[in-house]
Amino acid sequence: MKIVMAIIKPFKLEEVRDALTGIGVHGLTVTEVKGYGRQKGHTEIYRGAEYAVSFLPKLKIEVAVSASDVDKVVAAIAGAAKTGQIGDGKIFVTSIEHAVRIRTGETDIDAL
Amino acid sequence: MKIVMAIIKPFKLEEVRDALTGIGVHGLTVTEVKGYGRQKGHTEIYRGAEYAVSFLPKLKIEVAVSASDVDKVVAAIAGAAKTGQIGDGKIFVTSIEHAVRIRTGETDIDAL
Amino acid sequence: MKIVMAIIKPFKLEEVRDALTGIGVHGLTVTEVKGYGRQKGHTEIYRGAEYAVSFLPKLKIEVAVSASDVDKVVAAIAGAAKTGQIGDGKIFVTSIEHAVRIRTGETDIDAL
Amino acid sequence: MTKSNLSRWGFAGLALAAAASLVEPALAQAPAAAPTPPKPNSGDTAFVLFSAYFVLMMAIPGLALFYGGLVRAKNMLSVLTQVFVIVALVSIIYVTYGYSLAFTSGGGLNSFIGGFSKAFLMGVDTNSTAATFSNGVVIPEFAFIIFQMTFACITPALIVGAFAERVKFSALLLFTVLWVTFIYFPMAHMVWYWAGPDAIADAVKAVAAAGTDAAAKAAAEAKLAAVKADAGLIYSWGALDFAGGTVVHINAGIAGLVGCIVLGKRIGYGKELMPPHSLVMTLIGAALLWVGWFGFNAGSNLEANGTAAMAAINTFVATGAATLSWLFVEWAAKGKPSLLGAASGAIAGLVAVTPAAGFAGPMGSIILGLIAGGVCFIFCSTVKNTFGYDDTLDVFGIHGVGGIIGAIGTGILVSQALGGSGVPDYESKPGELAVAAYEFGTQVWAQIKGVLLTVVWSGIGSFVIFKIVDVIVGLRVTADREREGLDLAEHGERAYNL
Amino acid sequence: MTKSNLSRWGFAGLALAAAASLVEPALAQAPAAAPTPPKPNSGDTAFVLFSAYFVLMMAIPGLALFYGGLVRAKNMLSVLTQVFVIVALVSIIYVTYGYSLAFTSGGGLNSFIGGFSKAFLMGVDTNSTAATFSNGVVIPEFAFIIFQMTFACITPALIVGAFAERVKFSALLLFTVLWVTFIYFPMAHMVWYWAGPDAIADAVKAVAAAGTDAAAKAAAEAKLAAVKADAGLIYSWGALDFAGGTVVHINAGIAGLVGCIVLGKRIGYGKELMPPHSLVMTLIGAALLWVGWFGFNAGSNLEANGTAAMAAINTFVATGAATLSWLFVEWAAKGKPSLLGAASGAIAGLVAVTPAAGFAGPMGSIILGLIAGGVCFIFCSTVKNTFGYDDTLDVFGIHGVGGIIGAIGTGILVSQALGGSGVPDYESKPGELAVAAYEFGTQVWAQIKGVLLTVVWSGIGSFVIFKIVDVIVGLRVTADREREGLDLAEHGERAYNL
Amino acid sequence: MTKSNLSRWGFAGLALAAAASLVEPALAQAPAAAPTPPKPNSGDTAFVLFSAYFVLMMAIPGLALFYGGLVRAKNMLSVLTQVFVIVALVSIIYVTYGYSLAFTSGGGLNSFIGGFSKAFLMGVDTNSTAATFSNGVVIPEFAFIIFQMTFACITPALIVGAFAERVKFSALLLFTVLWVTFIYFPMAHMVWYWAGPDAIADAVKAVAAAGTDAAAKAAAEAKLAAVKADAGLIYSWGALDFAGGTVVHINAGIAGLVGCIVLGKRIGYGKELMPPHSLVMTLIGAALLWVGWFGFNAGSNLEANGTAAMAAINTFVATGAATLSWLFVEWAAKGKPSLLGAASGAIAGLVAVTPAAGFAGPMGSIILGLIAGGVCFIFCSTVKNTFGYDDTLDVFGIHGVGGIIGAIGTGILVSQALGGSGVPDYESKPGELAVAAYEFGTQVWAQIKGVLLTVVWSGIGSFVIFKIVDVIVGLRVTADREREGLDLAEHGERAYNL
Ligand SMILES: Nc1ncnc2c1ncn2[C@@H]1O[C@H](COP(=O)(O)OP(=O)(O)O)[C@@H](O)[C@H]1O
Ligand SMILES: Nc1ncnc2c1ncn2[C@@H]1O[C@H](COP(=O)(O)OP(=O)(O)O)[C@@H](O)[C@H]1O
Ligand SMILES: Nc1ncnc2c1ncn2[C@@H]1O[C@H](COP(=O)(O)OP(=O)(O)O)[C@@H](O)[C@H]1O
Repeated sequence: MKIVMAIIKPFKLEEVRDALTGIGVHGLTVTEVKGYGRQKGHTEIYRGAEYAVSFLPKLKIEVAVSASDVDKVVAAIAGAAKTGQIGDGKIFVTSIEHAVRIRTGETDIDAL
Repeated sequence: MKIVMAIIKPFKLEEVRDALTGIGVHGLTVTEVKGYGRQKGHTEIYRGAEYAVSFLPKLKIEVAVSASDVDKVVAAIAGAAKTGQIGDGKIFVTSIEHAVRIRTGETDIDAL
Repeated sequence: MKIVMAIIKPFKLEEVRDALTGIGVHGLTVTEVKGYGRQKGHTEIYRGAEYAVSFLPKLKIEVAVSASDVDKVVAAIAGAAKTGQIGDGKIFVTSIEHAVRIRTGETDIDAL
Repeated sequence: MTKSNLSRWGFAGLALAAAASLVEPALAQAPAAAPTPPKPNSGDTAFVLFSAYFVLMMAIPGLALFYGGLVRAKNMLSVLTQVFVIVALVSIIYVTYGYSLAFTSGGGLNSFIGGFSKAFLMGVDTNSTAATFSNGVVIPEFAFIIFQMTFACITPALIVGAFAERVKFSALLLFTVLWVTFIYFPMAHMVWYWAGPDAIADAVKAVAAAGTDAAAKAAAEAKLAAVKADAGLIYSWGALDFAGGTVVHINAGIAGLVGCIVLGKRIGYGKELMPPHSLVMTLIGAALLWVGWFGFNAGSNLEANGTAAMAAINTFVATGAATLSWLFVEWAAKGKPSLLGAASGAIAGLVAVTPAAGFAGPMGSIILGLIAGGVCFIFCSTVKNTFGYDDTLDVFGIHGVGGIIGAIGTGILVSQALGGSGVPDYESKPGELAVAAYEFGTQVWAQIKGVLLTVVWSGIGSFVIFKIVDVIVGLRVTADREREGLDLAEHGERAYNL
Repeated sequence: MTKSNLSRWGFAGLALAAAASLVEPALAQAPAAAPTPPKPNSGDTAFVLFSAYFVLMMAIPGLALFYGGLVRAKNMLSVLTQVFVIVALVSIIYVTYGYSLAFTSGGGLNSFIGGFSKAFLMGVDTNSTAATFSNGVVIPEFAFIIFQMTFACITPALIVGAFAERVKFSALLLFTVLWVTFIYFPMAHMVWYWAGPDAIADAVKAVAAAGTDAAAKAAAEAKLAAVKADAGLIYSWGALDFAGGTVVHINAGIAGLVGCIVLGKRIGYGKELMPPHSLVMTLIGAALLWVGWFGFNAGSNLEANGTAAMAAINTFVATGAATLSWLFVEWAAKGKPSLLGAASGAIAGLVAVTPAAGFAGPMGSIILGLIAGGVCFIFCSTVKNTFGYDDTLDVFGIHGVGGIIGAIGTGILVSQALGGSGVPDYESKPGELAVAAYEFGTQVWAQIKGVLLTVVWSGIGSFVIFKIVDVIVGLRVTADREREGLDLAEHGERAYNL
Repeated sequence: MTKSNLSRWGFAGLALAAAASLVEPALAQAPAAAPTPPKPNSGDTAFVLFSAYFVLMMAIPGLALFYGGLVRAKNMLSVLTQVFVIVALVSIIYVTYGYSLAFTSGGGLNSFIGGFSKAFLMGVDTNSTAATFSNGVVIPEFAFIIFQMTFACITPALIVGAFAERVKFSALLLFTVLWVTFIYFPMAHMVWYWAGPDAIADAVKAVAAAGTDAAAKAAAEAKLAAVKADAGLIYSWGALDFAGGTVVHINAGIAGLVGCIVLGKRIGYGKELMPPHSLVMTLIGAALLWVGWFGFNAGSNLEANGTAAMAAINTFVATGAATLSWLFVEWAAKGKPSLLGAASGAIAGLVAVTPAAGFAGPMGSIILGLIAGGVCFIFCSTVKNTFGYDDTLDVFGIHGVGGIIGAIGTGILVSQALGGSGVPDYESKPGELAVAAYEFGTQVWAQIKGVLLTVVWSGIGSFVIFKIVDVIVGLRVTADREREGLDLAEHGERAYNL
């Protein structure tokens, strides 16, 4: 099993979710994060003080999937989250060794 | 070493923490997340507009443990976080290759 | 490729970011988390009720880097985030199998 | 030397009636002698109107925020909605029949409740006037009504704090209708209904004018007795309550205590963390309550004069003293002086000075505040924990306890020897406000009787109403809905989408 | 038996002028006969000043928060800034030329607009007075000006809700300058400019005094006709508007509707979630609007008397009724009673009772509120969705629709048969306020004409102004900036850094 | 032709004393001649009371939120607690000895400070009166006291902004006690203590009545001199300060500057991001300050009349002008118009117009606002950065600088040639308020002297007090506690649990 972790632009969440349900993935977890990268931030000014803010709001999506589904899932996310403009984000894939559904105790693929 | 990552219902945090300290695990990191899965969301209505909200508040717990403790930890979390109702969440286990305690520079098992 | 995940004290963010850019790492993702560990929390009192709060605000930093850069990155973070006092946090390293830059579709090292 | 005007609100409209009845005999005798009825002046009218607006501001947004900040974020909107809708609901009830039940004669039941003669504000127009506490001074009856209305609106809203985070919204609405009808309006009538200064002066003068004619004298004396008897029960006991310590605070505090016991504790109470979700909102609420309370206390004087100004100062310093008192006691007992402590102390002081505002002096008010701050702290932190009831926002610990301290303290601090204004007397010098002799035992006993009747009336009455509502719609939401939070479960909204 | 004083605000300064002109002939004849001009009393002055402060509080922070809470967090500051800066901007415009355009004679254009004789408040000093609605009662002209000024400040701020989350800040400022100049000041003049009760009484008395001398009589009658003709167009139609239902609410509601159509929908409208980011702020705003609206409505009486008190009660209960009405209709239609529903209902009630506040009775006001709450709910939830325009914060659905309900309702509820005060008449008993005969058809038609002119004037005028502004600076921010949020894009700030 | 009444607050109680002293000789001569002392009227009383409530609302929640929103979330409650508890603390001090020190005669020290004759409000009752600025007009002394009290409560609260986020709570309380005692009450006495218009008129008339009798004339003249000399130092210099520009704003601004230098910079200042945690709270605070400031400025007139109304308008338009001024200067200089800029400009305008409110005309006030907005922007953005002191919330940059602009501007704009009201003169027409000849140099120099004394008194005095407090309890929290945030470290609470 794998975890696909994607950093995306916040307003792309609904599209990504729809793309995933479109390919049969019905579970995911979302975290609000701040991202630093090539995309340039903005300047905030409060009375005298100017702050160059380089961290931008992003969403991190984590989806646990069977190894065989990984490519489909990555493609779905990449397709839905793309605007073509800098800051669209990244997708990372890691292995998970074990999964449990707390409610039932089912494990691994059955847990997803 | 492994990282045990669990998605749980928010009000179960204290019980999970207690279960973990009960088995000698004294460190963990918690993140507020939003989960999408089988558990159904709710509808919000603001004047004319109805929103079907399918993301529910969850907590993500991450615990780094030695490989030998993983099963104990998974069992402790699964036991404490269970209500038996849909949406109780998941536990995922991944490997970590390296760990450092910033304060002391200790590494791996000593860092936990 | 690896993901270096660090839990640090919040006010150390700027220094860590600077240290990373200093060694040529120009992307990272930050999450607000709450940590539980050796560092003792505080007590909050609201009228009659006393709450021992053991979760402390921390930041989680995730940096995806090529395997060869890992040690440099870990050292940079460890150096910048250190105050020498309890609660400085941890660094964990995991493998990632695959990376994609959503904007361009570039993969793996090129995606970082 | 008898006491009268022991509470502070007049019988609206009677002033007009009295004036009218004066005109008739005068016309019969000699046109030149016809006294013209007093007219409201713009200063008092503006004063009472703005005081009413301030009392509304106490409720919304004041009380709503004070309470709302203390609950968990998932229940924020439920508290705000409860307070807001209670205000709306009671305003309609008030003009429909509430004012009439509180401030008209109730015939045979007059000791306890008024009648329906002014239902739908029948007969009230822009020329109607209401008595104040000075002879010959009146205000527009509409101004008196709106001022009184705000009191009726805020009192049931105070109660919701006791069982916040678990009450069903529909149950609360039904409870509110029943509670104001059977508990609040009778209490208001018992404490505040009387004939007004001019009616008393006229009756006393008529006795004097009757001279040696035995029959005329007997008639005049009977009339005087009737005028004096035309008052609510607690008023007639001589209990002093300047701005509503019994009617509003003890009344709400007891109802809250009963309610939180009947509903039971919140899920997780004592086990889970339930810190206030935004003390910032609580601070805004506390500050607006403080500011608005001047409308409540000084406004209860119904005239913009030196007594109103004194009531305002008393309100200010009692609050300041109670703030410091709670803060320092907490600092000593718990190690840290908290904002919530300061704000809670302020409310305790405001509650305690409410019945005393126009009767005590500033130094007496400071002492009242110091006591209220410390004692309420002990109730909220120790007594509640000992008994284990879940009075979510300490309605009993602050309004009930603070109200009782204030009610009894008023009986002491009114003494001129302690810098108070003395017990008012409208009879010995008819047409003027004199001061009656102060007797400690008598006065304090009158205060205690008032408190006891309030406790019994509100305690038993509220209990019965809670049980009725529980049978009809159920008082409490299901455990699932309580976990989810009332905002989503009951109202379909979330407070914050940041 | 003719009607006059059909709106509620007098021609400031004319009282002074009239008084002065009275003094001259008196001096010419006999010094002893010189009538002294009326002087303001402190009660009315305090009343009007505090009413003005309350209206300012409605705008900031009231309206700013009510609106701000409903937008997404990334646009919060933009809304707050818009309201705050509009108030600042219009205050300067108002003393510079706005007051003069609204409340002086406009010569040949007098039906539509005033002139520049009081530009820069020329000639106004601490002794100048303005007429009220009672003969012989005046207030300091400065008090009248500040009260009026707050109305001019809040009206354009109401409009911003219609195109929030996408308008360019510079465009909004330019729009505001043009809109108050060409839409608001003329509307204020058309509805509120008249000669005042004393001028009318004097002219009527002069006709009577002219006696049988035909020439003198003709001259006096011509003078009377001139005094009566010295009024704005809508006023002269006999349309009643106590506190600004047409000038403020319909006017802003229509401008908002036009604006949101001209600017177009927000990106993602109907597709993305756009829930209110903080209903807590919206509640605070709604509560402060409710509280402050007493300044708006009762303050419009310009005197602290029984009518002001009645206007206050009407304001209270219409709001209470509309709150309940929206809440229960929503509960029935959507399954849950929401805080936003209650708050929206309250505003709808406040809007609807605005023109009626001093004319209807309390029971009539309750009915008005019940209707406004339900109908506005339907407009905001069904009609808007049907037509598909993106009136972000329902400026049209609440202010436009509620204003029209109120304007027409006023024409019905003023009837004494329905508990109203009757249509005022300053002529039949010169020097006193009498009541004119009520004719349903005439009055309702006058109201409808007033509404129609407002809709046309504001609709066409606002459209032209939006187009001009669009050409000069562009009305809308770029899509990128809209995505980023106006707070960062337009103001360089973020609302929350928690 | 001499000037008097150069400041705006009367010597409370002296009116009563004067009246009493008039009664005695009258009785000795002929009972018929006894003049009755003036009585307060309800309009002025209501006006002053509500003005006091508004000033309290400026402090809590206004100032608390304005400041609180600007700090980081971890220090939010500390700021709120500081402001709230300062208000509570100073209210007790004020009635205990503060009022007496400010508004009674200080014997030999009378130029600098009053005495203890009214400690514990001894001798003040509901019939006591205080002078206003019109002959023959008084208000209840309790009303004067509560109004003055709110000024004393808000002034030290202004200072906390300068060293927010690092001061120890216990140190702040001790500082407050010492600062109001040794800095504020003397300043209030020096600027506002005088004999009142009636005392002066009586003395002047006595001189005239003395006729040709040389001895009597000499006695009467000596009496007049004594009455005029019975005033605070700055007052006697002829410096004009309508509502407290020196006593409140410059005083607090200088104390803040000294404080932030003595305490040193915050950890991380200039290196870490320290953006305001909630500009929404800052906006609410700014709006309530604006609204409440009418109580402060117009209320300082102590009577509800045309001058009060003019002061209110001046307050409004100066604020509007300064808002626009800061906004546009910032827009030009930094590229974006910010909400914080608009709000800061508003406060700068309010500060600047404070001393001028009743003396300048509306157009003069606009100019004052335009200047204040721009200059304060430069101080807060450029000067502060240049000198590098860490005045956390720009207490000096806004209150100090704005106060000085206003104080000196008042000396110019009071000129009738510039639309001002002219310098008041109570002597040339005893019993009436006349206007003294305006001399630019004299007046501006008087203003500058007032400013200089304030700067010196507050600068040196505050420095000494900070040092004393530092020795006794330590001014600053430890670095660890500063990092953790004062909310948890000092108060054991967190502002938000969302
Ligand atoms: N090396 C990295 N490790 C972790 N997260 C990264 C890394 N580089 C970028 N990110 C995340 O991806 C987001 C987008 O990256 P950015 O370089 O701005 O644009 P793009 O993805 O278009 O190249 C960043 O805001 C950050 O959250
Ligand atoms: N495939 C998945 N990947 C990541 N997180 C998931 C996945 N499926 C579910 N989750 C997380 O687990 C939570 C609970 O899942 P859900 O399907 O609602 O109930 P249950 O765990 O009882 O089957 C979700 O809210 C989501 O946060
Ligand atoms: N076993 C663990 N797994 C995950 N996170 C941990 C673990 N132990 C500690 N942490 C995180 O590291 C933070 C610092 O740990 P702590 O024990 O307080 O101090 P130190 O790192 O100095 O030993 C914690 O607040 C928590 O967020």
